[in-house]
Amino acid sequence: MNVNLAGVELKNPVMTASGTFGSGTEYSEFVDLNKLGAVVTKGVANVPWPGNPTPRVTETASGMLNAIGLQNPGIDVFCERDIPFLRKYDTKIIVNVCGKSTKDYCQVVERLGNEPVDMLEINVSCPNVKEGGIAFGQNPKALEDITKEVKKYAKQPVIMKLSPNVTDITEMAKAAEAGGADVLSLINTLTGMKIDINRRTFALANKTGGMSGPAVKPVAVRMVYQVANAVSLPIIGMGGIATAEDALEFIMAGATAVSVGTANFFNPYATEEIVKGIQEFLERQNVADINELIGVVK
Amino acid sequence: MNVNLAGVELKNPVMTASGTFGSGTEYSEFVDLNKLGAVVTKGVANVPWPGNPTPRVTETASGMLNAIGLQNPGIDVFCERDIPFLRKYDTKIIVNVCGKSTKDYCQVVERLGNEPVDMLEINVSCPNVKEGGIAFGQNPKALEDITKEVKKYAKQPVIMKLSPNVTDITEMAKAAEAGGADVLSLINTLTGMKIDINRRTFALANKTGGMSGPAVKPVAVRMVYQVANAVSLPIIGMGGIATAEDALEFIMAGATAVSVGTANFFNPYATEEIVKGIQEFLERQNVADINELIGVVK
Amino acid sequence: MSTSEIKKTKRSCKIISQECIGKDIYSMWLNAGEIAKNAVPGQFVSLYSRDGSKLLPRPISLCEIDKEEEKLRLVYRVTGRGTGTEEFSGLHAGVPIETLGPLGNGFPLDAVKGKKVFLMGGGIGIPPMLETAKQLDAEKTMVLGYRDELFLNKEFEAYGDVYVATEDGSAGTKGNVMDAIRENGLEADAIFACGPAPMLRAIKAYALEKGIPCWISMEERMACGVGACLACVCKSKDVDSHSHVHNKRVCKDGPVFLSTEVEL
Amino acid sequence: MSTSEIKKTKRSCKIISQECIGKDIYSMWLNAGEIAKNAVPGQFVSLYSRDGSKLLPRPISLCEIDKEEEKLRLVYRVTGRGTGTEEFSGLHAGVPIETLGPLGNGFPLDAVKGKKVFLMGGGIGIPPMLETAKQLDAEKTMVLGYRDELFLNKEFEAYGDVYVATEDGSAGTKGNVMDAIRENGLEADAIFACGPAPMLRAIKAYALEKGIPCWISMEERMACGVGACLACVCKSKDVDSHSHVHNKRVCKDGPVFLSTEVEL
Ligand SMILES: Cc1cc2nc3c(=O)[nH]c(=O)nc-3n(C[C@H](O)[C@H](O)[C@H](O)COP(=O)(O)OP(=O)(O)OC[C@H]3O[C@@H](n4cnc5c(N)ncnc54)[C@H](O)[C@@H]3O)c2cc1C
Ligand SMILES: Cc1cc2nc3c(=O)[nH]c(=O)nc-3n(C[C@H](O)[C@H](O)[C@H](O)COP(=O)(O)OP(=O)(O)OC[C@H]3O[C@@H](n4cnc5c(N)ncnc54)[C@H](O)[C@@H]3O)c2cc1C
Ligand SMILES: Cc1cc2nc3c(=O)[nH]c(=O)nc-3n(C[C@H](O)[C@H](O)[C@H](O)COP(=O)(O)O)c2cc1C
Ligand SMILES: Cc1cc2nc3c(=O)[nH]c(=O)nc-3n(C[C@H](O)[C@H](O)[C@H](O)COP(=O)(O)O)c2cc1C
Ligand code: FES
Ligand code: FES
Repeated sequence: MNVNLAGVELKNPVMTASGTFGSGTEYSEFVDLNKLGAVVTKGVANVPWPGNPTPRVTETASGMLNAIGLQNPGIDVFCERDIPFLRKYDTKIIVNVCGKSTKDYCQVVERLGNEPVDMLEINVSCPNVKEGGIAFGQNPKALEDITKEVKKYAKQPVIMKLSPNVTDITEMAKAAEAGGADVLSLINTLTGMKIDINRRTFALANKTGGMSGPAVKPVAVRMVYQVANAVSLPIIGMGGIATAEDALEFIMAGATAVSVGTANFFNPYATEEIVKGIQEFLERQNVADINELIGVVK
Repeated sequence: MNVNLAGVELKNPVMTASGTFGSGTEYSEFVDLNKLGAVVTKGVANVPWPGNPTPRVTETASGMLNAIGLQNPGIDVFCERDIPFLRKYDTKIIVNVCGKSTKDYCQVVERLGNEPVDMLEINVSCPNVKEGGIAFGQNPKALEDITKEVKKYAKQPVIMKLSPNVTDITEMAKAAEAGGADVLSLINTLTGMKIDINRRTFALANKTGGMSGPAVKPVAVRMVYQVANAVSLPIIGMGGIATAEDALEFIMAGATAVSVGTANFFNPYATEEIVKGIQEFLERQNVADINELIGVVK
Repeated sequence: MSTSEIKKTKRSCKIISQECIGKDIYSMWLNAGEIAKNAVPGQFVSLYSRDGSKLLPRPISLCEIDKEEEKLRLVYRVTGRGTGTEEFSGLHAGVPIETLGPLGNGFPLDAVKGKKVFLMGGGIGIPPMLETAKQLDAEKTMVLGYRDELFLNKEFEAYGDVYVATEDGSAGTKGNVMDAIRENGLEADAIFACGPAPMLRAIKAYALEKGIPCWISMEERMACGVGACLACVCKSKDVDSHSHVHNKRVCKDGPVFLSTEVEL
Repeated sequence: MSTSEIKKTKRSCKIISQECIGKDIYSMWLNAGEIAKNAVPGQFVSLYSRDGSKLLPRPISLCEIDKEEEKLRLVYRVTGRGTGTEEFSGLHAGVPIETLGPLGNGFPLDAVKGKKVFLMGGGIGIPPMLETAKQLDAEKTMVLGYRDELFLNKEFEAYGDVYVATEDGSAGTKGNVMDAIRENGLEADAIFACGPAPMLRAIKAYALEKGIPCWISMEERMACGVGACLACVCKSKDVDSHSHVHNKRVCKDGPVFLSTEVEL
């Protein structure tokens, strides 16, 4: 089940999606983190962020909207508390990084250079914060530039996380590749809105939020397929994965690894079950190496 | 319940979404077309189009993908058969127009100038055909140009139908406004893909398809809200509307009218029920005029 | 019979009984009101899931029609875990199920009246042949093809000779329905058939060779089920009535077509 | 009690009984196994819909805990048509329901042991006070606020004096729980309360004025229910343990907070 992401060997392709799994503490009551390919942490910034006002989440058909607003304790607490916690497990650590300016991102990336983390995932696609985030993720030039800057400071391989809220995802993927990204991850959330007609107001305090969950899976699979056929970087696919079958869809579309996000909320055992389900599929179909399935559907 | 779209007075804001209701014949067994604000027909081209190979549809979580490929009988049969059928009813007729080139569109639009139809909806956002369609709908300049051309030939008010597969929907809306559009309709389908992992192939013969149904509603409401706050044209909102509550969400976000698409497939009575449900909501909340609710949530 | 005369309805139908009659094969009787009253053999209904994440219809052929008691019998296969059909199989008597119908055209019973007719069914294509056998006034020979386990075959015996083929040879002829015809030297003046595409292809070729008319019931993915969305088309020799482009709609112009009229 | 000692599980729990005990108010007993064994008063569980289109948890407080028989009682309100709670109310005994728990911290029973304590509940905030009343070793006075129709009030009588307020004046004091306290001249050394935000706000002010400690159970929209997603935060006086930004998580750091510790 091993897969390789820019030189980092994962024991299997199943990871957690940033922001849905904290730094693993809470879900370690439900799943054995040793069984996961990697844990991707909630986005961390150079300083603590308080996030958005509540309500921060709302349910939609087969999905949800969130506008957490990247609440996080800042890189200091993170390095002191969360990295040592995760290092106790035999899994890869991928730190998701957020910021309001290129400088913010680079500061966190530089600081993590001395920490025992395996990869960095740069979130330039969060639709829920005013500054930074998605501004970098919707303009190819800006994306290429920030990728270049981050790469200057990064000691670990860099994953650029792409926003689906774009006209042409391949253009963004190519920009990240040109900037020197080692891996691409997609999709972040689709921007959505819900209105409470009885109270005549927005369901979320932030008005808009990011849509995730099974509802978005077809958009995510399409984008992974497009990107896999446009660039030569490895891809981490995500968006609505809840079962091993979902994960295999992304892999066959071209993803080397997959992240499980919203599914944790309705099935805290999801990640481990997906690892097991992929294993069973490989056995049933006599596939010796999961790498044979990556991008097999053309 | 009357609403006004560029001078055309609808008895209520509920219309059908193009391509989901044929030209009304089939669903007239279930709903009284006289009760609808308007019937929007399946896209019609200058000549018959055979559409895409099957499978053309597949189910997704709270949604579906379609790649019909704009099969249609061409404008001649349409004018002979479908317009006279619809004219028997006391409802507005909106003809959805598709084409492969600007010339194609203009030919159909010109031809319809002499027909008893009330409005034209220009589909520049179909993701399921190689030429035309979405090419016009993802580039503001191309959209402005085709809008201008179409307006030269149009005798009826022109609705430009926008694609959600763009980075900035307001930019597209402004381009259509600059080109002289009278009304905007949104959203068309989100491009998606589904893979059959057991057969290792695409679920649709066309590989990708357009996603519709309740799953896409949050994206659609968000875009309607953004466009309503960016241009001064009336908006026809659609994307996942299945109940009166859904329709009211779009109206409160800024839509003057709404279209019901995929819901017809799981509830052939949907359109009429939604008209009734809106009426009941207005009574319950003592709203004298539905126009008071348009864009009421800011 | 013209399909436009048949009034379609969507309604909630109470399940009268639900029975497992083979591996993953279920037989369900529904209280279907006017849907049953208007139905003819070869037509189908669309069943809808109670799960809000599953929107599209599950088309299921009518296996038996009881017009007097306004009941319908459906026999269906559970296709996998987490599917709509799995959900249906778990519903007990008394539970309502959303049903749209009757849909499609049905077999042209009058066209073969009094003739020697093969009623051929393969796998889950067998159920619609039962009501057809009941209503068809002709000299009927049933040829039923299974993978292994038999179902419904006994119920056909009241209407004529029944020949069975199984892929694993566990009953009747080892092989498919065509093998059963050859092995038993069967002959007919016309054919009604329903089953998987390869079987229908073989039957179409056989009918052509013998110069006999053959009607087949086709399958395609559907969305509306009533002819509006153009999802379920098949290639046809003649131009279709809707788009004039040789694309007949399985849900409305079919599911039963003259075999020479459609591409398989 | 430290929440990290409490082992959480998600499992399918069979419904033992389901009863309507007031307009839109249902009482349900679940066979909850280790969830019941590990639970304390003031904690909650997350219930999950069987409908694949409804993903998020419905947090419901524990109304009664039977550790021996591993049963939980939940009392909940159906909030509208097509909701998850409406679905739950239609499930019969024997049907399984996906349940995650026990979640949250619970009321600090030891902190008020032996004192004079108000147990105050408003509307659908009343249920969690029942198990609290059962387990709290103190001199308890129950003050329960309703819109109109009463429910559960009789069940509290075994544990102390019960005062009732109704908005429409149909029973007890006309008004809210604060009016009931004033009208009856009630006094206490500490408060445990659960109910709508305006009620909690009034109780917090009253406690401050009287200089008595007051714990309140808060509500917020949730996604994970276990502290991972940061959806359900409330503003807190102290920095929170997770992000150090004065945002305590209702699902993990709460739902019970010292009233002076949180903004309302
Ligand atoms: C006219 C017609 C008559 C039929 N009659 C019968 C019958 O009598 N008994 C029976 O067991 N089956 C019958 N089928 C096949 C039956 O419709 C499918 O097996 C069923 O829809 C699968 O649904 P699911 O929930 O099990 O699968 P899922 O995989 O959950 O289905 C997902 C979607 O794909 C569609 N789909 C999947 N397989 C098929 C298929 N083979 N044909 C059309 N749509 C499909 C479903 O309708 C649904 O919209 C018939 C099909 C057609 C077109
Ligand atoms: C800690 C806690 C304990 C609770 N205890 C009880 C109880 O014992 N009895 C009871 O009847 N209710 C209780 N509630 C409120 C209950 O969770 C909501 O009424 C319920 O989730 C509404 O779900 P629905 O399916 O009816 O509504 P829907 O509108 O279908 O819900 C949609 C989504 O919004 C969420 N939601 C809606 N209203 C609320 C709300 N008031 N609080 C939190 N989430 C909400 C739902 O959980 C769901 O995720 C409690 C809430 C919390 C936070
Ligand atoms: C509550 C929540 C919080 C999230 N926070 C982050 C984040 O901090 N950084 C990030 O890059 N993505 C974040 N995401 C996006 C997810 O990592 C993922 O890209 C998206 O949810 C799609 O996957 P899913 O459908 O499996 O959830 C968040 C998503 C959710 C639902
Ligand atoms: C089967 C199908 C066919 C469609 N055909 C057309 C079309 O011909 N022209 C067009 O402009 N939109 C077409 N659409 C898009 C719908 O009009 C509508 O924009 C979209 O489906 C979103 O609405 P819904 O979620 O209510 O279906 C089609 C959609 C479906 C599902
Ligand atoms: S399913 Fe819509 S036309 Fe047949
Ligand atoms: S609901 Fe996720 S932290 Fe509370």
